[in-house]
Amino acid sequence: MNISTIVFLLLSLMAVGSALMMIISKNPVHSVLWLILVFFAISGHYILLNAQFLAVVNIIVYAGAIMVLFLFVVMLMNLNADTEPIKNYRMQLAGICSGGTLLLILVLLTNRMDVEQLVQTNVGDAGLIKNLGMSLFKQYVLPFEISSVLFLSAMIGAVVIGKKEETIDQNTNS
Amino acid sequence: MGTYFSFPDLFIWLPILAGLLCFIPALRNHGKNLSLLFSLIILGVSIASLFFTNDGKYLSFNHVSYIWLKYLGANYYIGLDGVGRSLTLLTAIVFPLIIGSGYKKEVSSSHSFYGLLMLSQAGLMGVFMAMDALSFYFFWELALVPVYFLASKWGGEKAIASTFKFFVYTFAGSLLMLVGIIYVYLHTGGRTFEDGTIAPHSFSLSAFYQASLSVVEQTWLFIVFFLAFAIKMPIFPFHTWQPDAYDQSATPVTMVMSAIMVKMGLLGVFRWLIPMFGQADHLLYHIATVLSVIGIVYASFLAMVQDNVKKLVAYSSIAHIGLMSAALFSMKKMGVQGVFLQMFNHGINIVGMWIVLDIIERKTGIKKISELGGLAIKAPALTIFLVIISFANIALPLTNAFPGEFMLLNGLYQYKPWLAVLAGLGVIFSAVYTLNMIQKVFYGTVKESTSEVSDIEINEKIVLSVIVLIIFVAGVYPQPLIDLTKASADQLFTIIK
Amino acid sequence: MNNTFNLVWLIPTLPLLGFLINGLGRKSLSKSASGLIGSAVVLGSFIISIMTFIQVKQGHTGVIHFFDFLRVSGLKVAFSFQIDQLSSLFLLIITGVGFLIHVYSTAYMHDEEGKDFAKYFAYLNLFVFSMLLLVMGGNFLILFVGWEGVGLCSYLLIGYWYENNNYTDAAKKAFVMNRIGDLGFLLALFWLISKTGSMEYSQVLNAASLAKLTTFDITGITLLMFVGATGKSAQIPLFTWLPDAMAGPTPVSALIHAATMVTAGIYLIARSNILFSSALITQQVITIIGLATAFLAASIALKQNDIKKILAYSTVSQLGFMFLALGTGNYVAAVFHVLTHAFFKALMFLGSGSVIHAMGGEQDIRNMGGLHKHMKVTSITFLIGCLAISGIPGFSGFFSKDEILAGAFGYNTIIYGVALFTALMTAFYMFRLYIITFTGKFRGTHDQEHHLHESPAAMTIPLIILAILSIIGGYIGIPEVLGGHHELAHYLSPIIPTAHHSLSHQTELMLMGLSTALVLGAITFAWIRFRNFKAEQSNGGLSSFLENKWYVDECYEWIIVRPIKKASSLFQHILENRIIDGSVNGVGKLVNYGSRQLRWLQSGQVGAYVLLMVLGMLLLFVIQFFVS
Amino acid sequence: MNAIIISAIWGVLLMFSGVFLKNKSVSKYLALFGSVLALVSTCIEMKTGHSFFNFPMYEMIKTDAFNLLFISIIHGIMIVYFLLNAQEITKVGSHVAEYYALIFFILSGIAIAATFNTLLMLFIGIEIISIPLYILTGSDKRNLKSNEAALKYFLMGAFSTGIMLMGIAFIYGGNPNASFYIDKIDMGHGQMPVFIAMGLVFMLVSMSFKVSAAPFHFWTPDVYDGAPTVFTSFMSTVVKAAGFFAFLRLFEKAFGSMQDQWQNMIAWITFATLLIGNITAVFQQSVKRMLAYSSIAQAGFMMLAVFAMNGKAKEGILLYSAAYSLATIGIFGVLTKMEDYTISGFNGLSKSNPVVALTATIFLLSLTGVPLTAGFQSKFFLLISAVENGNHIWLVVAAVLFAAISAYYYFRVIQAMYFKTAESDDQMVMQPITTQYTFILVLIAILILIIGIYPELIIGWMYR
Amino acid sequence: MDIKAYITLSLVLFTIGIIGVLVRRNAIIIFLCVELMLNAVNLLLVAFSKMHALSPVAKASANFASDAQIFVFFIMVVAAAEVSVGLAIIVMMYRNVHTVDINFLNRLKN
Repeated sequence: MNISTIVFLLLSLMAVGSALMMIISKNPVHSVLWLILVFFAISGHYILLNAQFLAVVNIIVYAGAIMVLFLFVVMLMNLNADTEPIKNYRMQLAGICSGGTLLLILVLLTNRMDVEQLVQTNVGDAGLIKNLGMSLFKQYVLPFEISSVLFLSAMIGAVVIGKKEETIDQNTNS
Repeated sequence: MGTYFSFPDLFIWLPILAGLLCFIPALRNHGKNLSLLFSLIILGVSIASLFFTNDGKYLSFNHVSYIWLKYLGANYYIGLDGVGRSLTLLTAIVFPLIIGSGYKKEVSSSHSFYGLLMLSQAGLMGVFMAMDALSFYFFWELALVPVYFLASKWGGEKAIASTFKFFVYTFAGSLLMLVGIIYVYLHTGGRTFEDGTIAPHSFSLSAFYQASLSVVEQTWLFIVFFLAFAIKMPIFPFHTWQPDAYDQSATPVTMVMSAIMVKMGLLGVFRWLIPMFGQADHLLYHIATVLSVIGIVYASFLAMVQDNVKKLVAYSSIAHIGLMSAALFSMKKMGVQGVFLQMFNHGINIVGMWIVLDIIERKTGIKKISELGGLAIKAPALTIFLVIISFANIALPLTNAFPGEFMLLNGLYQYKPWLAVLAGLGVIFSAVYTLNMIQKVFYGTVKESTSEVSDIEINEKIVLSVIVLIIFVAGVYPQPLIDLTKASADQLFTIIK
Repeated sequence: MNNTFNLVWLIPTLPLLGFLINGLGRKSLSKSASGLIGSAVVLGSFIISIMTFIQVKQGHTGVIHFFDFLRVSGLKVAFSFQIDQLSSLFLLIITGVGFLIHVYSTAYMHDEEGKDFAKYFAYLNLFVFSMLLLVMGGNFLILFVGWEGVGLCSYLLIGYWYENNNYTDAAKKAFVMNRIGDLGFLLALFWLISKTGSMEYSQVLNAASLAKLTTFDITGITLLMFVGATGKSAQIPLFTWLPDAMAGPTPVSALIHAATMVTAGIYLIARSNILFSSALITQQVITIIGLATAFLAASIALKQNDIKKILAYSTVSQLGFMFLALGTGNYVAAVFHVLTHAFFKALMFLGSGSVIHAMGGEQDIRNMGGLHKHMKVTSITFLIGCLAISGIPGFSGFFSKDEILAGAFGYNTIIYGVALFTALMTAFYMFRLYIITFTGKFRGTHDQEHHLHESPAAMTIPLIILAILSIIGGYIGIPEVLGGHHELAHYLSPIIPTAHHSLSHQTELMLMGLSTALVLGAITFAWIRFRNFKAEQSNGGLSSFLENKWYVDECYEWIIVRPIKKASSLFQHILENRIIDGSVNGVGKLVNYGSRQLRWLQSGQVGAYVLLMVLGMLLLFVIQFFVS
Repeated sequence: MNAIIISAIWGVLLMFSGVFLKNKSVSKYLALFGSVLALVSTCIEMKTGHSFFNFPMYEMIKTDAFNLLFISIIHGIMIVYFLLNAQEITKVGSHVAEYYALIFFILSGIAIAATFNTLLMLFIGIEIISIPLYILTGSDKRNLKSNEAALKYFLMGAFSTGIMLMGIAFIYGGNPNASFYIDKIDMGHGQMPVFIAMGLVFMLVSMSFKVSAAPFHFWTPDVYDGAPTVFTSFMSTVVKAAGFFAFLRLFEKAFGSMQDQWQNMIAWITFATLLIGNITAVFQQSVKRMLAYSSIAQAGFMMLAVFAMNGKAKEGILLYSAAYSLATIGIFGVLTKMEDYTISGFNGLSKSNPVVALTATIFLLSLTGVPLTAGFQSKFFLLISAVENGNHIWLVVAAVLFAAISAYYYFRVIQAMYFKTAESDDQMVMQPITTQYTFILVLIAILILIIGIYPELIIGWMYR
Repeated sequence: MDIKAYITLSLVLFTIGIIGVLVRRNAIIIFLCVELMLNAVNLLLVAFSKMHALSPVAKASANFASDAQIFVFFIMVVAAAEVSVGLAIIVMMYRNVHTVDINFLNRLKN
């Protein structure tokens, strides 16, 4: 029971707990905030695994940019707590049951792998920016370039979808 | 000369050409004449082909083979053997009769009607001549499609439904057969083409005959192929599409179906099924035979209670086909040769039957036996033709059907006497319902339904006379037809040895 | 083939020619022309038949081969004629009697309009053609061709007046019943082929081929052949068509249903006697059936009032006698009786025809009477016929019938007794017919009475000829007892080995005396009974039972026809529509139903979709990891 | 490689064309030219064996005759697609150039998905295909159905992306080579490591989702129904074909030699897809929705290729892509011009537009798989491959029986066109169409027939 | 640390994400849950990379274990793009129907 184990447990607790809070909290704004908490926890894990670059990126990109974007949208729609007036219990029950079964099965399967495989924590240079940068711009240059196409299309998409259009007509069948 | 043209080519391309010509807008109004002209030319060709039957000398006239899908091992291979000749002859004879009998009748958008008719002829010819499994399957389906459109568009009020039933039923059967073909194909040996390409397997008929299949595999494949052919023929209990389809379709289409299309099934059985699966469990052959015989009796029973004259003929046709398939599956040489003979004669007779019924329906607008009567007074010539044709239909001696039926029953007897007895019951019943029909429709006093019926037109007279002529000639001297198909029978029995 | 027979092909061809001319030219030909043609062709073949007969008598026989009808996988069937004693004899009967009847018909059918008249003669010629084919054929298949051909012609001629539904019904009945018999015949042929591999008489009907056959085979084949014969020759159980067949014109009845076609069965069995004599069981069956038929028909004939019906039943009865003879191995007697019966029964039918002609279509004898004074020739010839059939010594019937009876006696006394009794009944009902019809006073309507007249010469001359024949016809077969030496038997001996004569001459003479005496008794009884006949209603159960022909038709209706009809409609409605077609359509319905149900999976709710996806994923995990 | 870069560049080009050129028709011709260029360059690459652009890519993608042939087929189809649908695309909304740009981005994504050699490239490729598709689906913004379809598609798509990533993670974890290269995953024969097996299931789920195989097909009918018809015809043909190609490539290269351990799942998925697709299509009244279900049914047939995974399967998937895409684009091309999208809306089409009716009949026959049409050949090849594979023959029998059922709903349209008559003569069955539109339809029909008669025109290239 | 711990953790997070997708009807929340799933995957990938870093093949190349982390990086990239598009779509929807409740997406069914 060394220190890293304790840290791991704490972070895991935090991640799972806030994840749960995210899906059960009524107010979307709260959900977003809880999710950000989850991200912090995960970043903590990254640091524990000595993947500093990802930890940083996770905070900046995810918790920073993306989640803020979410918050903006939620605010802009000023969705408040009672956006889901009627609850469908059967649906929720079914969801929870099937999700639980899935988790059960997956964990069972994971334990089928009998050999003990350890994870390198605190040490190791795999996650250092230097190495990542090296391989990103040498080996992974093609996907790096290609992902620009992805962003372009996303951008166009945002334009095409986002620009306000005039009147809606309910019934055209194309 | 054979390098420039060959009979199989002509049999395929002339009808297609005619069919396409009919669709040319400039020629729209001449569809009838065009198709009649071409069908007569084709008849001439097929008669000519009878003089070049010696494959040893005229191989290039009678067999055409092009490389088609060389990586798959499929050739476009059509050829004429004995049975092929007799069936192409039948097709070539029947189509002019069909077109001629309806010559005076006006058809809506006739160009497409006759165009499709000729296209269907091409498909049928192909089925009878195909010597390569893939070509066979192609033509098998291509014969079906035009007939589907013909039957649905120019049919009775329930035509669309009944024809679609017919289509889906046969389509399912043939798709099953396709699986069977593929299975056999994957068990054939390799094949080297003229240009040196080597295909892993081969679709050629001979390769299919030599496919290495275990007894169990053969048994399963037998079932698959049998289903396809049984639906096409049709054999009891796969026959239920037929009466409605015959009843609902326009008579020319019905003629094509009943005179020629049903022969596709029989041909499939003896050119593909039996030679390939000779080692299949013989219980299957027995079951097939028994089913056919049951079909004879069953259909005769049903024919006796039909009030719709077209359905009556449909059921009687089921009975006849049943007899043929029974003789085929019982695999006695006499019976098989009888089948070859009878396939031709049945085609002629049933066409005659339909022509007469069509005339009646046209003149009175009635298909119900109970509402007709006394036609003999109004239309004596028609009556005489019908009486001759229907007696040919019940195989009276000196008509064409007799030698065939004699051989069929004889073959069946050699297989199992009690089956011959059952089939014989069918013979008796056929007399009963045929005579019933004659009596109710033609004899008796004139009813108001038939009061202003006139006798038949000249074109119908010609057509029917031709049929009657064939009936008697083939009845008194059937030997040429038998000799024509003898080789095929011998070949069949050498293969399954 | 020796060139003495180079005209034989004309024998059947001429009638065929007549058929074609009359058939095709029926619109254009005048009545007299078609009648002339019709009769002339038959006369022609009659003449050639006589020539042939003479040659055969000189001992020339042979098989004339034209072409191979079928040549397929081991079986070779020639289209050939066999000219020998038996066939030439039948040729004479058919063409001779046929010719007379043609001539008779020209007058009898005179009221028909032109094209029907021509049609009639066309049919008649066609019949003669097929009958000739039947007897001349060199093998069983050609025989079968003719066999079915005559069936067709009888169908056409019975239904000649096709507007009357009962007539066409009768025609249908005749054809179908024949067909049933034919099936038996066909099966016999198949059996024969499968064992001997041939159908030629020359190859099948000899000791060599017999050796190939086991007793079982022979019994089976002969029995099946006999089934065919019962159909054609109107024996139990297939006899009921013959009385109905009287719907046809009277000359047709005379030709087809008395003289020629119905004897085809006898011809068949006589032709293949070598088979039958070695099948004891079959012979017994034939004996019983023949006797039963004879008795049954005779008993029915006692109470009939339709003149033609009576004759019809008597025909059935006489045919029964012939089969009795065949059964007792007495083939010559059978053939002999065929010959004589052809004469006197044709005579009587034609006579009845002229009566009906005179009575303007009236057929019920209760409305006749005293016709003798109006139509002498008919009456006298008819009387001769009656005498002949009842077997009065000196008339043809006597010799043949006596021979049969003698044979029966030699075979079994009881059978003889029954046969004798039947013979008495025959005499009784024939004279009942004669007395009621020709003696006494007229019972018909008034205009019928003064319309009465003797028939024209074209009808009377055949009557006279036939009358003469039915007197002298018997003298070709005088038994040794009466000092003759059975010409016929000798003539036929190459085909039919002469029956062994077990009886001593005394017994034979005694039998003759007995039968003659009894017959005379029967006749006198009839005279007393019907001398002054009144049309009285039937009395008592038995007579009504007989009037209704033992209810045989009704039985068939109930046992065979009804069940078949029931079964057919049952098949149609239950099996066909519900089960087979139902299951086919059921698939379609199932697809439609399934489609309607599966649509609800597509609920439109993203949540539901994702849930189903997750469930699917679970399922896949289970399949992959937990299903071995 | 050529195709990837050219279509990416062309996407950018078109994007700017929308900004600078106001004439909408220009972008159409640009697009046409672009796909022609891509096609030609790909063919050249196929011939010469190396592309114009060569910079170190560390085998992130790998090209061979097979996938280059596939890409050129795709671009060939795109030419036809642009020819037929340019006019319709302009009708969808105001951002015509952007639509074209997105289509070209998708094409470059397709090229990536067809040539990927690492799971990373697969992931990126699929995302490049998916994200623009979400947009195209929602591009008809005035139409609520379109919006709804877009949102549904997006949510479920994102979900399936998560699944796929989980699969990739597990595969990576279970892979002793610790590599994303698909050819380094295949262990050869022997028991699969459990992580790889779990990852395989996840991948199977997500790929099945992309190719709309049951039970992961639920988005398909709604999205195809809601999206603008032109884009439906695009995503139901080319995109789906690409999905299958990626599916086949992944499972062949990564798990091919362990096929016997996961074939059961494929068999069941195939069966379920055939069942649901065919059966549900029977009852549809709207032709568009019927075609959506029929595309599921066709997917079921294409699954046979993944099931069999042998030489004939490759040829089959090529033929199927060509045949199915051509026929579907054609029938959608007819559909876009119809006044009424229900089946009864086709009544009497043979009277008013005989030629169009004829072509539509050929398309439908091809979809049914009647001989002489390309549809038959493709089904035929896939059946051969499935039978050759040898396992689960029952699946093949089921497949052909369902093919027979498919005749049921395709022929309803044919019956409507030929054997039924419009309610009233004055009522328009079809919008007026230009002659060249008809001409292009005829062209497609002829193409279908040619492929149907001589399929080695296409697959012959694999033997060069 | 044992890898199983990490696997379990990320699986738990992943499943929570799935359950969220199943039980919530607010489109934005569902989207958040998807993001959670992605992050679970990221965590797992990093864990695996560190696991492989211990494996013998790791000696083969220097930046060996970084593959997975680069992959994570790309996942983030893609996620960002996805978010921009997704939010745009949601906003468009909201403009038209003034709700983000997916149960109102039921024009397309059957």
